[in-house]
Amino acid sequence: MKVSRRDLLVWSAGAAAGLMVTPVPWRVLDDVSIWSQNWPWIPQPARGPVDVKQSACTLCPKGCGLRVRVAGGFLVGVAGVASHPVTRGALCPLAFGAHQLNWHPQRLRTVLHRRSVSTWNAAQMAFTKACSEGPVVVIDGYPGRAASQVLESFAKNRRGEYRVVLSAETRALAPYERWTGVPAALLGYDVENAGTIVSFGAPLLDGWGAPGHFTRLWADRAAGMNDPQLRLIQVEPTLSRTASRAWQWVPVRNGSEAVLAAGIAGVLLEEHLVSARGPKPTLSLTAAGEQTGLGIDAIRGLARTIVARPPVVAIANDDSPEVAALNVVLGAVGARGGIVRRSRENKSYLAADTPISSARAVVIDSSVPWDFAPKTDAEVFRFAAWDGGSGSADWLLPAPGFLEEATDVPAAPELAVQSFALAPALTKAQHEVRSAALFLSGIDSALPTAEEIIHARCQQIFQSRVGMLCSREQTPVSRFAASQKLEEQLWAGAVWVGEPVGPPNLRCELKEWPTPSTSTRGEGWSSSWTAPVLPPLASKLVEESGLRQRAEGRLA
Amino acid sequence: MRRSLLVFGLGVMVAMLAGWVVFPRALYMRKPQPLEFRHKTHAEKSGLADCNECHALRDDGTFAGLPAMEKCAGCHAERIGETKAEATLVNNYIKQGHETPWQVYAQQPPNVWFSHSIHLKRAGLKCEDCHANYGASDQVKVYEVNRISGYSRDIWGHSISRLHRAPHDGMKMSDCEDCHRQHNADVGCLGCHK
Amino acid sequence: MSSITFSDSRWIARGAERASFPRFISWLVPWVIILAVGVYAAGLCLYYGLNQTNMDNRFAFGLWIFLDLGIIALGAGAFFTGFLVYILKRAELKPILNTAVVVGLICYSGAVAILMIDVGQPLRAWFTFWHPNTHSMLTEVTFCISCYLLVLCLEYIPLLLRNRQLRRLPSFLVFEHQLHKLVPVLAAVGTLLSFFHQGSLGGLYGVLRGRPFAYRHGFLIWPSTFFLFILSAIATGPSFLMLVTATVEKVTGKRLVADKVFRRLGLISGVLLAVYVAAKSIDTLIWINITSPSVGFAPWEYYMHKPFGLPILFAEIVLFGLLPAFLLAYRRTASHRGVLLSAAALACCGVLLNRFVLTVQTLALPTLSFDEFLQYTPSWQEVASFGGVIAYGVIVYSLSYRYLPLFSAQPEGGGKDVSGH
Amino acid sequence: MSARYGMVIDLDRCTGCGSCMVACAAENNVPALPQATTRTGLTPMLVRRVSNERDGAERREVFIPILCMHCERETPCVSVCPQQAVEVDKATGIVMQMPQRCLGCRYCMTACAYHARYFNWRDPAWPAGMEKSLNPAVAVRMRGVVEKCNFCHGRLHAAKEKAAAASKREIDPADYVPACVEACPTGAIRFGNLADTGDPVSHEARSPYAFRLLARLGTEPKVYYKSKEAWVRQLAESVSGRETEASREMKHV
Repeated sequence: MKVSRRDLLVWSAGAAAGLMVTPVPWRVLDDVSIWSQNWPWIPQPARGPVDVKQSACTLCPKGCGLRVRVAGGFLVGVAGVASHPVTRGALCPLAFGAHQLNWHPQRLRTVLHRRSVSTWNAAQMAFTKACSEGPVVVIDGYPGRAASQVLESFAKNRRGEYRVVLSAETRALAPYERWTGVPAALLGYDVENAGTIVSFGAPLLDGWGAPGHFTRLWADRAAGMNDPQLRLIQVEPTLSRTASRAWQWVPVRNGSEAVLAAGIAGVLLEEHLVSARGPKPTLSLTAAGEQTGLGIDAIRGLARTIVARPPVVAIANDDSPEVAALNVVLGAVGARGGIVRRSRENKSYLAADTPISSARAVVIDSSVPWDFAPKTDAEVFRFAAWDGGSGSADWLLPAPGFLEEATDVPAAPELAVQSFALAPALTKAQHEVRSAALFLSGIDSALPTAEEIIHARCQQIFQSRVGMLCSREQTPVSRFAASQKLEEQLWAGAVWVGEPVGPPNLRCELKEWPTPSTSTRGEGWSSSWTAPVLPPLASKLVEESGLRQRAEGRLA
Repeated sequence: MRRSLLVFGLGVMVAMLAGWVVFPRALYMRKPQPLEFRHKTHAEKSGLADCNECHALRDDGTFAGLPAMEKCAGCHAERIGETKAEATLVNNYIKQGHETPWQVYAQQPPNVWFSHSIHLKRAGLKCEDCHANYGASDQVKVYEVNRISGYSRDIWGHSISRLHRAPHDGMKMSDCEDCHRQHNADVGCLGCHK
Repeated sequence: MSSITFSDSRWIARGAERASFPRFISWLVPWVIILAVGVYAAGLCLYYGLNQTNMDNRFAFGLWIFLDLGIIALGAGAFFTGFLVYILKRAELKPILNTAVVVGLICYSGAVAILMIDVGQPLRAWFTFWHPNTHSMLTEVTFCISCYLLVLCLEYIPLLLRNRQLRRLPSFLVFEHQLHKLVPVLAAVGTLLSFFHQGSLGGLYGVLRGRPFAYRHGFLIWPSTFFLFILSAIATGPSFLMLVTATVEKVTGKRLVADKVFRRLGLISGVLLAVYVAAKSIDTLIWINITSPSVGFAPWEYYMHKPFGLPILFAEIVLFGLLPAFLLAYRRTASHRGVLLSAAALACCGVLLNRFVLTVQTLALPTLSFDEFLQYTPSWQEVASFGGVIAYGVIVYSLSYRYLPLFSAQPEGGGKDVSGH
Repeated sequence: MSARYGMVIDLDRCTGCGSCMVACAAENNVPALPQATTRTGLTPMLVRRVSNERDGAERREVFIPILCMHCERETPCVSVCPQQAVEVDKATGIVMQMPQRCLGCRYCMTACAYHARYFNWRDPAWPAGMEKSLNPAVAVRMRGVVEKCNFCHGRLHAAKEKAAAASKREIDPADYVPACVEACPTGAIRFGNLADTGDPVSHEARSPYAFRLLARLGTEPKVYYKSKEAWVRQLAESVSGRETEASREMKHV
């Protein structure tokens, strides 16, 4: 029998009708939508247990306490440690995305020589050669660590120089070093006891010092109060984050902060608003009122407001002799609530931005801000976990990334007391990395290892019997039976906090008012700490919200 | 007219055959398990009758699922018995320190959050209530994966129509919902979704 | 079959004279190209996702939703004419019934197609039928539109089967006659469905408590926009039919429909439009004086952002409302074909403007006091797929016109008997 | 028994650092896509900078974190969703967004007065290897669906599981703290149970300085704000409710 076209039509009609009462169309519909819920190209987090561990942030020299979630040997989340005596659970916005930094596309994965792939051996040979030819300069961005000591002793052994890139907070304390003889790195601000803080452009609420240290203090004592216990007066040309939240904002003409400091000091002395005898500023009040654009009365008023609630301290954004002199006039140097000495020891550093002469090799630790480039014809060996792009180093050497190496954490630059914490490594690098310290001890076997130094520090703290060990509960060091126990607790996330250095704390000699300073940051690199890269999630703060702007390695 | 009816019916027949017989076979792909494993033997001979012996809850309440290699290595560090599976286990996995790449029958997709502790401790369910008496089985059953959705066949259940299913057959969301409804334990979408 | 390549006369109704096949093709070509581009653009959106559009988190709805609302409003002529002819027994409107069906089919199928591109996960769109949220206006819309699309297809089939070749198959003829008995029922069902989804399309915005510009109090469960949309749709539907027919007449250079039909349509359109304008005005007053203030928004807020000033409101109510209503209804003006048609055009613009305001201005306006007023320009993909739908409409209509007896009133070969009456 | 979780955000304490935004994104596996802009980005927690529109020393600014307000009454996004992808959880009062159910029609986004809902305009992606840093507690969403703040449901799950493991019925409030709350360096964001009058947060919500954005819409949002500055409290109102240059001139018209 012959099949007609009509039969075919009818047959397929039947087939279609029949198919409707089979699972085919319905299962396909269902499974396809399930497929769309589990697209294979959408990455999904791994299954398995999640551990919570404590460590400290090593991205910048503030050393905030971290509570880190770890799954399968990888970091999957970062949070603050509420019991941390300094940061009290706070972190900077970047830290919350830091666990993704180790996977950053700009992660430095191989040794680069003049931007072409090389090996560790080649780097080592090149470095030994350079060392044999002349002195070496080692530059550190995070002084006071065990690793720093390794770097320093290497330089000493080679009759080279150990130099330090100081944080903006520390540089702002430099004038007092000149006048008191106490190294800036050992000075701090006793903000806990201040009644009024006059900030000359210092971003007190926006990354100044350890996050959460001052901001939390401000929030508890100043935020939203009509008559706060802590008066924050922000002197700044533009309405910065800090200015917008301050108790009072003083909009001065750009660059006239120093002039205002002089003006205020003048009024204070003239009206005998201060007991302390200080040097008289050369600048006349009228001139100050003019140059700041505030007018005489405003400055007089400001001076009176400032002293209305002592103790008063002025905080500069960077090395500013005038602001420092104002503090001298205010009697804030060495006084409660002012600029205090953090430790009795005496250790000063050679600033990194003094020109380098006659060195054959320059080693730059990974803690040094990326945009710092020494002017030298020596061969530069730059350690870095992330490749910040530009930068004139001959050698780029991959250093451990975020929480990839154990280290110790000295006090944050602005603190009034010493502190010490340990940051255990919580994950492994996926490629061969070496810190500068490890690299150098590979060359000079006589060097002490960082582990030994950390061990010694713990011994030292234990023997001093000074201060508290702060974890969930606080234990006086004197309570500890063995240094072993103390060290264990430190590795588990506890933080040691020292005691304030009793009076006589500082003695300051200043005869006449400092000559007007020109801009102190001339070296062409930014004053505040800069990372080579930002965590990808920083885009939430910048591109996706417009809350902030990107400024190489920093948030403006 | 009768002829067209016949042809029409033929069409229906063919479709039925394809839909109910061919399709279910075509939809799933069989994947072999890496090893021959006998729950029964472990339960009877090795005194691991209690599921928790191997499929334990962690301290934070999360469920460990299949035991990790060291658990197996506890007994199988060296070969016990002469089976081929024993050899593969010891040589390919324990000695190498690799986890056994089991195919998990009851594996739910990444967007599902299922808490064994809540169902065991709060709801007082037994393992068998959902996993049937698999613990007493004498060999590993074939693992079948849905070619389109990538789910294990146990999620939909073995009856393709889901009309008269054996108890414990199927772990679809609707199955969870039914049980939750019966025990009026409404938890909302994000009660079970990540 | 092969003969088609030379001439398709076998497929054209006997006696009806149509442009030569090449000429017809050359007419289609540009539209086919536009359609092709549209399909490509739509493909991009489906493959790469909606980042191909210029919509964003604030402008979550864009050109496409406006298109949907617009063409569905204009397509209302379909169900409304059916309603008039079969339910209200207005036989004189029969001539344009087929056109109405085709136009309706085009509008609704186009709208559904665009919706499928517009949703982020088309593969899961059927969830609405499986887990419907009965409180959502969108559920109502989805159900009604898809059902009504089905109805339209059923209404279209008998028309299709009246093609000269297809009629050769006896069983088809039988089928067609059976179906034809159904048509009145279909019309009734269609009317019901359409009333609801036209309404719920309005409700879509009226229920937006979070968007005081669109939010309206209502009767029963429906906000006032529900009823306003029905009114405006049935008021402009006939006008749009007029425009379409007139355009076809222009293109083909044939008189297809008697003037009295036009005038009748105009009258209906005009009267309804008048009613709509009245209702709209009352609604606006209530909204300005009660609804909006009650949620803390002073009405002037909505009009302080250019280009969405008060002129728009004026245009909506007077220029595109009152004026055409008068021109369409008043016998003196309506008797001028030119005036009648331009009035119809105005009416259609009016309904489009109304849909535009509701979709775009609603989203452009700030709600939080520190929000900014936003603007958005569609990407080429959006515009292209928009154009694609238009082209699709033209093509389908052209084919239908060429091969199917659309205007049964035409003195064309077998026109009468084909209609089955 | 049934909680009503909510927040009180003290705007006087907020310094606009943005920690909450990053912590939120990290907790919920929100991708950071290079193509994302302020209009197409995913910021379930979004800090906005608002000024009092004055100049010179008069000028004040405030930072307002915007997240899903978890409206309690006639929740706009819930009623509009055609396929029940959004619901108000009976037990917690959390407005839940279910991406796997969502078909991406974006109707809920047009319904939200706070623009607190975000659409996945493209597939999420991370630089090679970075997917290993994703939070196991939250599933990654796919392109074409809407997402928003769920009050960190991953953390609620963990808290429930912990309670169950200890055979407790109720979770320990200390175990359930959303990421943004935990991250805030000044403690400006407080989270708690508004239904429990003993809870400090429900107490703060009743403070004379507390207010809610667009409260007059009548949707009973469960996110409260707090400020001692009058002009900040005025921001809660619509433009017309607030004294601004624009409003003043418009009123003359």
